[in-house]
Amino acid sequence: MYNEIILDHFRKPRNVGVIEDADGVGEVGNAVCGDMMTFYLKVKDDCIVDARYQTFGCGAAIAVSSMVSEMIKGKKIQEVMEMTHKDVSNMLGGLPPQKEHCSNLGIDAVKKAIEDYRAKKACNNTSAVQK
Amino acid sequence: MYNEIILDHFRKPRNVGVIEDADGVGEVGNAVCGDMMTFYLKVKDDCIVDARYQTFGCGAAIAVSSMVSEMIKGKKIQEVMEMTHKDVSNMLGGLPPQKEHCSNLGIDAVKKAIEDYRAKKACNNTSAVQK
Amino acid sequence: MENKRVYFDNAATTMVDRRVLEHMLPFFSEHYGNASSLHLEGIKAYQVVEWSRNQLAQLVQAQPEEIYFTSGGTESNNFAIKGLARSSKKRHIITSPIEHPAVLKTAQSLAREGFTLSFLPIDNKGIVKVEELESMITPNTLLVSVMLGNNEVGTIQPLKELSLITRSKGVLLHSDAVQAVGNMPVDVKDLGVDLMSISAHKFYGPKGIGALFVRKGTNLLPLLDGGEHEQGKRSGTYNTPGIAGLGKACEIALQEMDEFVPRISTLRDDLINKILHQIPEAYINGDLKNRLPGNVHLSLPYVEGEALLLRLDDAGFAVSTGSACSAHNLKISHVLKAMSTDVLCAQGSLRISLGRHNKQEDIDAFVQVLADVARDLRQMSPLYRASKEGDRHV
Amino acid sequence: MENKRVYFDNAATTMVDRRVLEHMLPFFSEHYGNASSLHLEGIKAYQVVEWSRNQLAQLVQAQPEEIYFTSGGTESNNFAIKGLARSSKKRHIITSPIEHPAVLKTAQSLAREGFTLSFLPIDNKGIVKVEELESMITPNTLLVSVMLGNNEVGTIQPLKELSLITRSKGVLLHSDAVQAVGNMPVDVKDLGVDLMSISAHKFYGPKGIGALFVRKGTNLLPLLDGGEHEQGKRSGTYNTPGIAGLGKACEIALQEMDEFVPRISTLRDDLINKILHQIPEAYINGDLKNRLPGNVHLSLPYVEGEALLLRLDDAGFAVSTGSACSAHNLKISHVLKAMSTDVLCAQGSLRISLGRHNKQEDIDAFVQVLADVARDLRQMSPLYRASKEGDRHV
Ligand SMILES: Cc1ncc(COP(=O)(O)O)c(C=O)c1O
Ligand SMILES: Cc1ncc(COP(=O)(O)O)c(C=O)c1O
Repeated sequence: MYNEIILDHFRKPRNVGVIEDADGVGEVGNAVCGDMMTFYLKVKDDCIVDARYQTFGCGAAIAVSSMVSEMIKGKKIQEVMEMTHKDVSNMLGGLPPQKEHCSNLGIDAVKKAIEDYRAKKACNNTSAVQK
Repeated sequence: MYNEIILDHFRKPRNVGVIEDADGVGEVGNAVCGDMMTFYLKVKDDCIVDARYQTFGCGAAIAVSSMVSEMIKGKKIQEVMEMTHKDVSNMLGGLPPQKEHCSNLGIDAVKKAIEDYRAKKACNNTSAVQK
Repeated sequence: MENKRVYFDNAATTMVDRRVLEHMLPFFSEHYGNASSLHLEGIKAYQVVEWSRNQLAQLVQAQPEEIYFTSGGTESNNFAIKGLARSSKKRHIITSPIEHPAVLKTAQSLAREGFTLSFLPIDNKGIVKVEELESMITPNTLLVSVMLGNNEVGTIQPLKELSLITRSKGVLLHSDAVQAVGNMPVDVKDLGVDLMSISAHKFYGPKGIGALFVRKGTNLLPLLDGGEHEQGKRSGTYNTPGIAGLGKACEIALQEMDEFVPRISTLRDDLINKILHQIPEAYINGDLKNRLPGNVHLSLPYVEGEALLLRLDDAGFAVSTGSACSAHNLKISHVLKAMSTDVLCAQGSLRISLGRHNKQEDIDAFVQVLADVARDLRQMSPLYRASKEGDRHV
Repeated sequence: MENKRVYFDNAATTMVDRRVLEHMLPFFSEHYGNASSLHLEGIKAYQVVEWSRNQLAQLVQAQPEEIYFTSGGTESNNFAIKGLARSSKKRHIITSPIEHPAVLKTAQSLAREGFTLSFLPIDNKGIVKVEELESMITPNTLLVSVMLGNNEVGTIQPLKELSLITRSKGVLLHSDAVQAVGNMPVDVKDLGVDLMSISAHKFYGPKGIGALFVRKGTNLLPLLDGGEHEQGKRSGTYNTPGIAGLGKACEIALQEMDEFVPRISTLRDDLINKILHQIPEAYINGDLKNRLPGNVHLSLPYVEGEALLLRLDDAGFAVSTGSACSAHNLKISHVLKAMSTDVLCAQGSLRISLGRHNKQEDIDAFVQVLADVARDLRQMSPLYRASKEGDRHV
């Protein structure tokens, strides 16, 4: 069912983990739909300097989160915001049709984490101004 | 489908043939129903001294005619008239259900031949009286 | 006794080719996984399913997604006809009177549910009258089902011409190609059929496995509901050894078609000629040209088919009576009846179906024995005597 | 990698027993005749069909005439339910929500034709509530269909108690016994079923062959119309190798039942105990006593079934996720849902089905690996982290 790229990422997922003092955290999915992903980002100069995640889900979900973590590391936030689930699926050599939705999850979680980072930054800036 | 007794009679039918100057001839069946049998009898002192037949039909029909020819040879006409198709089927060790009707044919042909013999005899007697 | 047998009943079923069996063997006790399982054992099984689907698609010039595996020709015919019937509001089916029981009885069972059946007439060579079709089609007509190669008299039906009509009328065309596929070139695109039934055991594959070709976009409901195998159209755990065997049989058939067809057709024509020359009053049923490569179907008046068969069996030749039907009590074949065959000829009919493993010497030996058996049985037939005396008993 | 595999997916399908395969082999390329043919080749084929019919009849305590061969469990279920539905005027069917899709989807397809379905409730151990049945039966009820052994959680249903009710109400009882027959003692008389589905590949026979038991006097229409095989109830050229294999599998099952059941049950209980002791928060689904000898069905909260399966596959163990269903997109098993299993448990469920070839050392090795895999996947699960923090994400 899965190609070798997917299986490799599933077997040895890269960058798994939690960043306790993350600049942005994004979570998508839930247990009912069978997939859940939490992405943790460290950002410096509009650049993603570290990315970690936790994933509950099938082989595709795990491979997607691993691949996404590699794709975004070192990238500018603007570049990442332009990435699509198709890019992820392509990098993985194609997901089985019934697993395509998993590629959405990865990119969605990262974008949520970036929004969280921006919201926090906006908030901090406001605080700074108020200070 | 057929047991060894039937197959033996089918493979080596006894008493096949025609008696040109038969005392009685009986024919049953026709080509449409797929079976046809003609029995030829020689009778002496109310006893069947020779029996021959021709048969068009399946393995069972041939085996039945062969078995009937053996069963009736040397028998009193009265005895033969009391034979039933069940006797034939029993002597053959049992016919397959869809072939049971073949055992009727054999006994029916012989009885027809006996009737023919009786009719001819009655006729000859009448002729004799008239002579 | 057995070691000197000649098998001439290849239209009933064929010997599984050794190469086919070898290809099947690993899937019994080695790669025995369920093709729907995600583990290694499952993946190995899945791969052979898709490999075989490709082989069959190539053999009949279809797309792999248009192939649905079934348990054989009977299921394929039932699946096609009932599957269409239950997915449509149209209530009229046209078929032919010379179809295999798996089509005829299926159509009749739908007739009991309220469908109307019409039968395309047959000429006395055993070929449907194409020119009658157009006027039989009504707005209520769902389907025309006409076989490709007849299983008794071996005639090949003009599917291409039929499909020109069904297409122009917007009616579906199903063909029972169980006798044809693997035994002659078959191209679903060229024939123009929308559905086509296939069975592996008729071309050196295993029994219990077949397929239905369904042209993309054709709507039909499953006959076997369940775990949603085969795009949800045919459920049931994949019979992987069977499917592997079907695939290999297709591969071999495709490779050897160019050699097989002329060789077997030549043997067939030689057998026909020898029978006509050496056996008095023998008659060949069915068109001599539009004919399955291996089919010889003859009538020997004055004798009965089963008796002939059993005598030939004793002499080491496996043949069939005219009808391969398993209903032993059905005496006269519905095919011969539809062809208006004389009753006497229909009773004494014999099907000799040649196959991959038959040789010239088998043909020669057979004609000798057949001549003897025919003489012998005629000798004891009251109908023969009657005919020689010019009598009329029939 | 392959040579160190442990196969724990015997509920999906089993390895064909070597003795079974040996019994099948001659019918491919040696005694390859059509069992309906009258010649020697046909008779040899016919004999094995009847031998196998007898073996199966003995295994389930039926009469040989009550056994109809099919292409497997899916066909048997479709044949039973559709065959009854089309032969009766009654329009109500009662089944259970934990049936195999081959029953559920069949019932649903009849519902689309106008049948009414009712579902017998299930308790949280996965057993039907017998006491509810009587009040569900109406004068319009044709059939109750409840499986014998569940294919996911392995529960054994109280058929005997159900049949007391169906009999007193004059309603027919069908049971999908595909998981049970050959793997535990099954007696149609004792159970009181009127129809029962059987599949050979679940007990070391080949795929693509099964049977339906139909109690004498029960009226049902064929699903496959055609050449009138099987008393006119199921047509199609006999799959003689498959049937031979089914027969041999029955013979072996009967001979070894007394040894098989206690041995496998002991392994099963040992595996259950080790899992419960060595893997935190693991949970066994389904009644622990009324259970198929080889079934272990567990939930591992916080992780997902497919990921578990693939990791175990990499480690050399073939298992199944909770549902053996081939619909890959169906995430939560309908069986676990009917048992009101917690969603988190349902997602991380695993079926380990033990079979004839499994050994104690396989169990011990497996528990080690399972503990590692569970720890590993939980480590990366946001749900696990959340639960340890006392958070509520679900
Ligand atoms: C023309 C034709 N259709 C259908 C069938 C049935 O195929 P199967 O025996 O695979 O069910 C046969 C042979 O039996 C056949 O010759
Ligand atoms: C309970 C149950 N019923 C029916 C089936 C279907 O049987 P088959 O795969 O032989 O069609 C299966 C297995 O797939 C099963 O486990």
